[in-house]
Amino acid sequence: MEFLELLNFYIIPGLVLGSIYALGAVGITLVFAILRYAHLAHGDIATLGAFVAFAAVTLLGLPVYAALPVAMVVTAFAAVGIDKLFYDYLRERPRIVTVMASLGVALMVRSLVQVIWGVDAESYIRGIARPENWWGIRLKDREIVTILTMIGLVLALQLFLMKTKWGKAMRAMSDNPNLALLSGVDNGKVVFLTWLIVGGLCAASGFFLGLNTELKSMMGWQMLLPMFAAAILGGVGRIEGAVLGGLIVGVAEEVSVIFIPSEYKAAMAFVILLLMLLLRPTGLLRGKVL
Amino acid sequence: MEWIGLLNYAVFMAIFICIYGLLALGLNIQWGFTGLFNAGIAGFFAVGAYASAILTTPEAAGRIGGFDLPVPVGWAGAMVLAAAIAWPIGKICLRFRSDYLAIATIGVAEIIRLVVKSEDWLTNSARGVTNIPRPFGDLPYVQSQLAYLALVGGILLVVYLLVERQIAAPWGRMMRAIRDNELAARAMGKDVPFRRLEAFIFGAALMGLGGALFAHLNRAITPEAIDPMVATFLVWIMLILGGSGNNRGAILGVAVVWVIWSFSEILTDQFPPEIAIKAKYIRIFLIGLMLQLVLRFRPEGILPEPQRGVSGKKDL
Amino acid sequence: MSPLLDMREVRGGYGDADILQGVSLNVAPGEIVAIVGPNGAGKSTAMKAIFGLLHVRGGKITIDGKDITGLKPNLIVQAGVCYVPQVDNIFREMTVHENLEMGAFLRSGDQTRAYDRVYGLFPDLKERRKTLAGNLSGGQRQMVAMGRALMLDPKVLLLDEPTAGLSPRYMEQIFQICRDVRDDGVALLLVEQHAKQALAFSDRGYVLASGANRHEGTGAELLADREVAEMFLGG
Amino acid sequence: DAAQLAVQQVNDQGGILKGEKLIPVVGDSACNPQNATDAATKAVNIEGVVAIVGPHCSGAVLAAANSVAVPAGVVIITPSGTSPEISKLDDKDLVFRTVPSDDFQGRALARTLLERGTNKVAVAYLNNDYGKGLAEAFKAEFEDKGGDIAGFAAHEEGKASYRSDLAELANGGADTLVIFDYGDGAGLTMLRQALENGFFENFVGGDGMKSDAPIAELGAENLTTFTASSPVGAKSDALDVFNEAFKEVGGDPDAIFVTTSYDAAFLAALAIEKAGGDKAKVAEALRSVSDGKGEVILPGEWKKAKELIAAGTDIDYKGAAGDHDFDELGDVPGVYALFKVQDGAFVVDTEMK
Amino acid sequence: MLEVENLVMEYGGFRAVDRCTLTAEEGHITGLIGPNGAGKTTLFNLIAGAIEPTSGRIRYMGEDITHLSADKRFHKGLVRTFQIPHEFHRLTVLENLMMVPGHQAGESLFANWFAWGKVAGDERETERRAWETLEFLELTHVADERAGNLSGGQKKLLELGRTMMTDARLVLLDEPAAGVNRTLLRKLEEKIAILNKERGYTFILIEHDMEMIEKLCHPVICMAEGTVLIEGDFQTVRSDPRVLEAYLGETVGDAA
Ligand SMILES: Nc1ncnc2c1ncn2[C@@H]1O[C@H](COP(=O)(O)OP(=O)(O)OP(=O)(O)O)[C@@H](O)[C@H]1O
Ligand SMILES: Nc1ncnc2c1ncn2[C@@H]1O[C@H](COP(=O)(O)OP(=O)(O)OP(=O)(O)O)[C@@H](O)[C@H]1O
Ligand SMILES: [Mg+2]
Ligand SMILES: [Mg+2]
Repeated sequence: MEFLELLNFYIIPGLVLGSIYALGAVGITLVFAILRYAHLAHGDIATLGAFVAFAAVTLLGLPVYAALPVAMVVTAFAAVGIDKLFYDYLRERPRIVTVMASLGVALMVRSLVQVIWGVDAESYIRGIARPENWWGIRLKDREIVTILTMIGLVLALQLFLMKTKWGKAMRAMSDNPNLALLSGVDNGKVVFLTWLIVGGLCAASGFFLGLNTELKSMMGWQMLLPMFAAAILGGVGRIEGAVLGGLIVGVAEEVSVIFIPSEYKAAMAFVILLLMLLLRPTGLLRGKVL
Repeated sequence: MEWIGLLNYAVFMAIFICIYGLLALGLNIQWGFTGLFNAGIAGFFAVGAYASAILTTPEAAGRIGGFDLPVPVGWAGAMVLAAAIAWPIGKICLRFRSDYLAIATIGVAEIIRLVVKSEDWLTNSARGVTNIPRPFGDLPYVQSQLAYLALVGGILLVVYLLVERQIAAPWGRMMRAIRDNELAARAMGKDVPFRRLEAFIFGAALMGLGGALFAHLNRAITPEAIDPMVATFLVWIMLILGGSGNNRGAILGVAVVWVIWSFSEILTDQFPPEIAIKAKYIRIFLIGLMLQLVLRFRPEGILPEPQRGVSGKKDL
Repeated sequence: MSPLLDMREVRGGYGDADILQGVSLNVAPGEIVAIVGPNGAGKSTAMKAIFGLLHVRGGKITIDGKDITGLKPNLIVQAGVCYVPQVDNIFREMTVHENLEMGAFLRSGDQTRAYDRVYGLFPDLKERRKTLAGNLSGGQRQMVAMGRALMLDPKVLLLDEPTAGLSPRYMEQIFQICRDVRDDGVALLLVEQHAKQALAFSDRGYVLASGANRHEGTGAELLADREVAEMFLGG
Repeated sequence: DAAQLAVQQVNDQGGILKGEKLIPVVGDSACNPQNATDAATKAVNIEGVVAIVGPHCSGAVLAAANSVAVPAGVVIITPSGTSPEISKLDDKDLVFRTVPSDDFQGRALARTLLERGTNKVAVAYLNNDYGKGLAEAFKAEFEDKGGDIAGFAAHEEGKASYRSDLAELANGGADTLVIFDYGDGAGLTMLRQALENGFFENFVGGDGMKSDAPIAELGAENLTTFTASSPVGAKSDALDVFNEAFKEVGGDPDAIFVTTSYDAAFLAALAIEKAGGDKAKVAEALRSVSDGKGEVILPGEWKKAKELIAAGTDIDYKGAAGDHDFDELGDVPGVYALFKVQDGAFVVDTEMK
Repeated sequence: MLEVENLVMEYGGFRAVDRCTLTAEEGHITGLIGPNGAGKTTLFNLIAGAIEPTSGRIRYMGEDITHLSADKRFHKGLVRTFQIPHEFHRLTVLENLMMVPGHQAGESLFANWFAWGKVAGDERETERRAWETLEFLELTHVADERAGNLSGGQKKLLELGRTMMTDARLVLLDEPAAGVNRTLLRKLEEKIAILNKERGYTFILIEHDMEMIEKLCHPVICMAEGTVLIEGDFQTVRSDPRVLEAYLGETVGDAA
């Protein structure tokens, strides 16, 4: 097979898909590291984000890319609200209870989307967009935007976590929650910030999935498992790990078609994951806290 | 006349409750008593359902099988195969932290689902296996339902008694000890990895049996039946609602969830058809909400785990 | 002198059971006070009670006359109390410098002076400011832990067994630092298993047992008390 | 919903039996057998229905028929369960469908393509009973008649990208892609990505692809090379009558399974009427009201039918989707047409045989 | 009875136990003292099999047990207690004791279902023994209490009680006196002595309580920084200047 073909039809789609997974996986890893549970509603909150953007496009008539920040902000506050309503009071309980609660939230958010927007496929831009040809490399604008925005958001998040006071507080909380409290960190505020960020990232990942394909009410749920695989693959709690994991899962899914029957493509994420757990349970980058 | 129908329906629901009761008991052994986060129930359910289906169906073109064996052999085969699949999975995955075990088992279940869905020679892939014999299936509808209920109910009862016996026995005490403090259990001479594997396999075998009973109830098994939502998460919801660590709670949880699910449908059926379409989603919303409410107000489940091992000699 | 930190008849515990059955103690400005007692006496619990990590069901805790009973830990830090727990007292995945930054979390403005002070007290740390705290030796970790607490320039510093798991050489060093900090005007309340050494340089001491006060007095008095020595000092 | 229209017409025109109303029971089968059996049991026992119209997915039909309808002796007429597996059921002659088996459609499509001179194609199908059934029937016939299948691959639904799948299929060198999937599901994504990347020139879909979603989402102008097969009532008066009526209540007569749903419901009503409400006779009555002998009844002609039945005259329903002369297996022969997109809607391109 | 040879335990470069060599004689109560962090508990963990050594060998009754798993060592009569009590907190006190004996019939799934009589008989015997132990430890009044609700001292007693439910030969006691109330401690000392004399248990005892060490132990080994500093009878060890400096501190001589 030609190199360009491999690049155009396997690697690039893989990277775009990987970027979408990465945005979700970063959120999952944040929740895992700071709040310490597996958040099963992640995919459906991403769906919500995608549809909020859709509403912004259709109802407010915003240009597509302008809908992204709107969706991120709205979803961020929705995530904060969900935390306040459904997770907050379970914080002292065994974690499994919160995991179950997040499953309940997943069902609720999804059915809400289905009631409001229906179950039909929708898209931000009607029609199709053919890729540009850059010296043989075929790329669409929206793909470039997807990858660049992902990189931009993750870098911004990294900078925030590394440089700002509240970013440090979040890292401290994920490192040693009790000690963070003793250092004067208000854990309520950290949780609030975490959900704000996680909600925003969720919306971005849903938005880009919708942009590159269509919006469907089940889209997020179907992304949940690859996103979890990416987070664990990269080492739980590692932002850059989640990005790396997302990209690997994305590319592996696409490239796998060359080697295995394509109906098993969906299993690729898990095969990688199981291998990873067998060989290096801590993930690619040694995980645990931020 | 109406109440006979209701009764018939109750019989059907009881059969379902018994089948899911087996799944919930299996999960209770794994999670409730041993602390193993198995999120791949659907996988073992599928293995059991298909194993029994393949063993007991008559010859069919294009796939292995046609063994046409008696149903009990099929059920035993379902348990054995589910256990056999659980063995390597447990061997590999039980060393992980509970969240990792969850993800790993989800992954395994997903791979099983894809195999079931894609392999013609094994499972007739997406079309599923039909013509599965059903015990007492030749009787008239009502009698046949009742007979199957008796059969399934009997199995559940036997399993329940076995599990209860086992939990009340030194085995259960040991498992609770392992769950409480693994390090100390090892220091007290308990082979922790082996015991965990044992519980995992035992639970998996029950899930396999549940799958088999389901396949024979429907006389057909298709890949849609092993969707994680109805075969994994639903069982988790049932167990957590009913009370993990409590076998009666587990079965009660199954009953409560099915009854609510079912009756909410009867309710939404009364809506005008335009809304009835949306009602499906509203129902799912309500199920989610109900889960939240129970978690909030009864986080230990309807029947919490009992305090076991009280000697009764306190007053001596 | 009126006490800086005052704890009166405090009762409370982790769950429903009261671990503290009425503990009273106070610390005056610029004073080192030691708490000694057997394991499980409630010494750490008493410290956690001050820091709001406990269900306090009775009694009153004040700082500078201000009631802090039942406040959240982050608010108590604002009142000028710092606490170095017995275990798990550093952020392992953050650098030494970031650990100190977390100490100064509540302070705004330029912290150069505070850093200089801490690095002055612990020259070892200055050298290793970019190292992840988790890679430090036990003694250095303890220094990071204390440094983190000192960053806030507290009025009272609570140290829970600062010498636990340390070699004697480090133990001496930590005790020396305690005296230095006291000389800087910070009041110290410390729990110690090395009770004899601790009492030797403490201004006053309390003996706790079974969640209640058993004895109190100056360090020298307690050391001289035959009963105390026999029962609690391994004498 | 078209079945709703049938119910409404029946009730408006005198109701069923002695003026009783036909009450629709909206079962929620959600495609999985657990829910399907639950809904069917409820319908049979609690609501006491004597015939079931539905469920929608073949897997659900199999479960509901096997464990509830057949043992309970209730007729089940599915308007959309197209799996060949349904024909094989040991059903005591209780399971019918108004939609032809995928087997027919796949074969018909294969023949039509070959006739049109397309003899090399790649096939992408959804990995479920629907996609697989169609794809295999298609493949068998296509190869049998000398066509060349240059790529044949299943895919899972809900993935975000199918470009590598498409690239793999395109490697076979075919310029026509046959997609057996749903137009508002993965099929849409696939069609979009194939168009955007220029993987194939021509696209052919099964009836699942004949949905509004591709037109709405991709734009009619991009679908000039897209055709989809779908069962049609052979251009008949019956179809016109139905289309008229359905448009009147705001429905889209071209949507998938609309005509079959209507026919299933209307047939069920006729059979119940004919059987006099006796559950045991419904199956027999169903065959008799549609066996091609007797006075012709068109969609909506309930009143006429009721009178004729009362008079003991033989009737024959000619439905919107076809004549519905059930064979021994309870299947109907398919009449299909190949549709293309024109002016933002599907129009018949070629009749298929 | 027990020989430890050149044992090393590294934690990411840090040697918690460093080329430690020592022996314990059958029938003796060997005292193990040393400053915090000397590696005493780590040594116990190694001997009992909770962790695997980086290098070195452990021989028990002539057999190399260095790589044996913890549960197998238990069945050879090598039992340990924990410095921080590791009770099974949701089990009752009685159950904490009853779960201890190895190879109970009721621990097999199949015996529970098919050999009910044997299981029941076994249980009666175990329960009898557990009550005996509770009486011995004066814990009968809390038999049905969840072990997690016990006081620190009671937990320590429970730790000791578990060793009595076994057919132990070598018992490793990690600071059994810490947190135990003084009057009880005196009884504890008596009990250890009785177990040693009458049941023939061999003990290794970690303690910071010098009185207890003095009363019970011969010989006494002082560890520091992962290795043995000195071994001898109590008086020799106590007056050794290195021990005074590293462990007891300068003031201890006078206060005692
Ligand atoms: N998190 C907790 N939950 C419940 N009980 C606890 C908890 N922490 C400590 N305890 C109990 O509280 C009592 C007092 O414990 P505390 O830690 O205050 O003792 P201490 O005096 O600090 O002992 P040490 O010298 O060993 O540090 C003990 O009986 C202990 O078992
Ligand atoms: N899991 C571990 N990882 C890293 N270091 C460890 C670990 N366990 C113990 N250590 C270190 O090994 C050293 C020896 O610990 P150990 O518990 O054996 O001391 P000890 O002699 O029992 O002390 P004490 O008298 O306080 O109980 C300590 O410095 C401790 O910090
Ligand atoms: Mg303490
Ligand atoms: Mg120790």
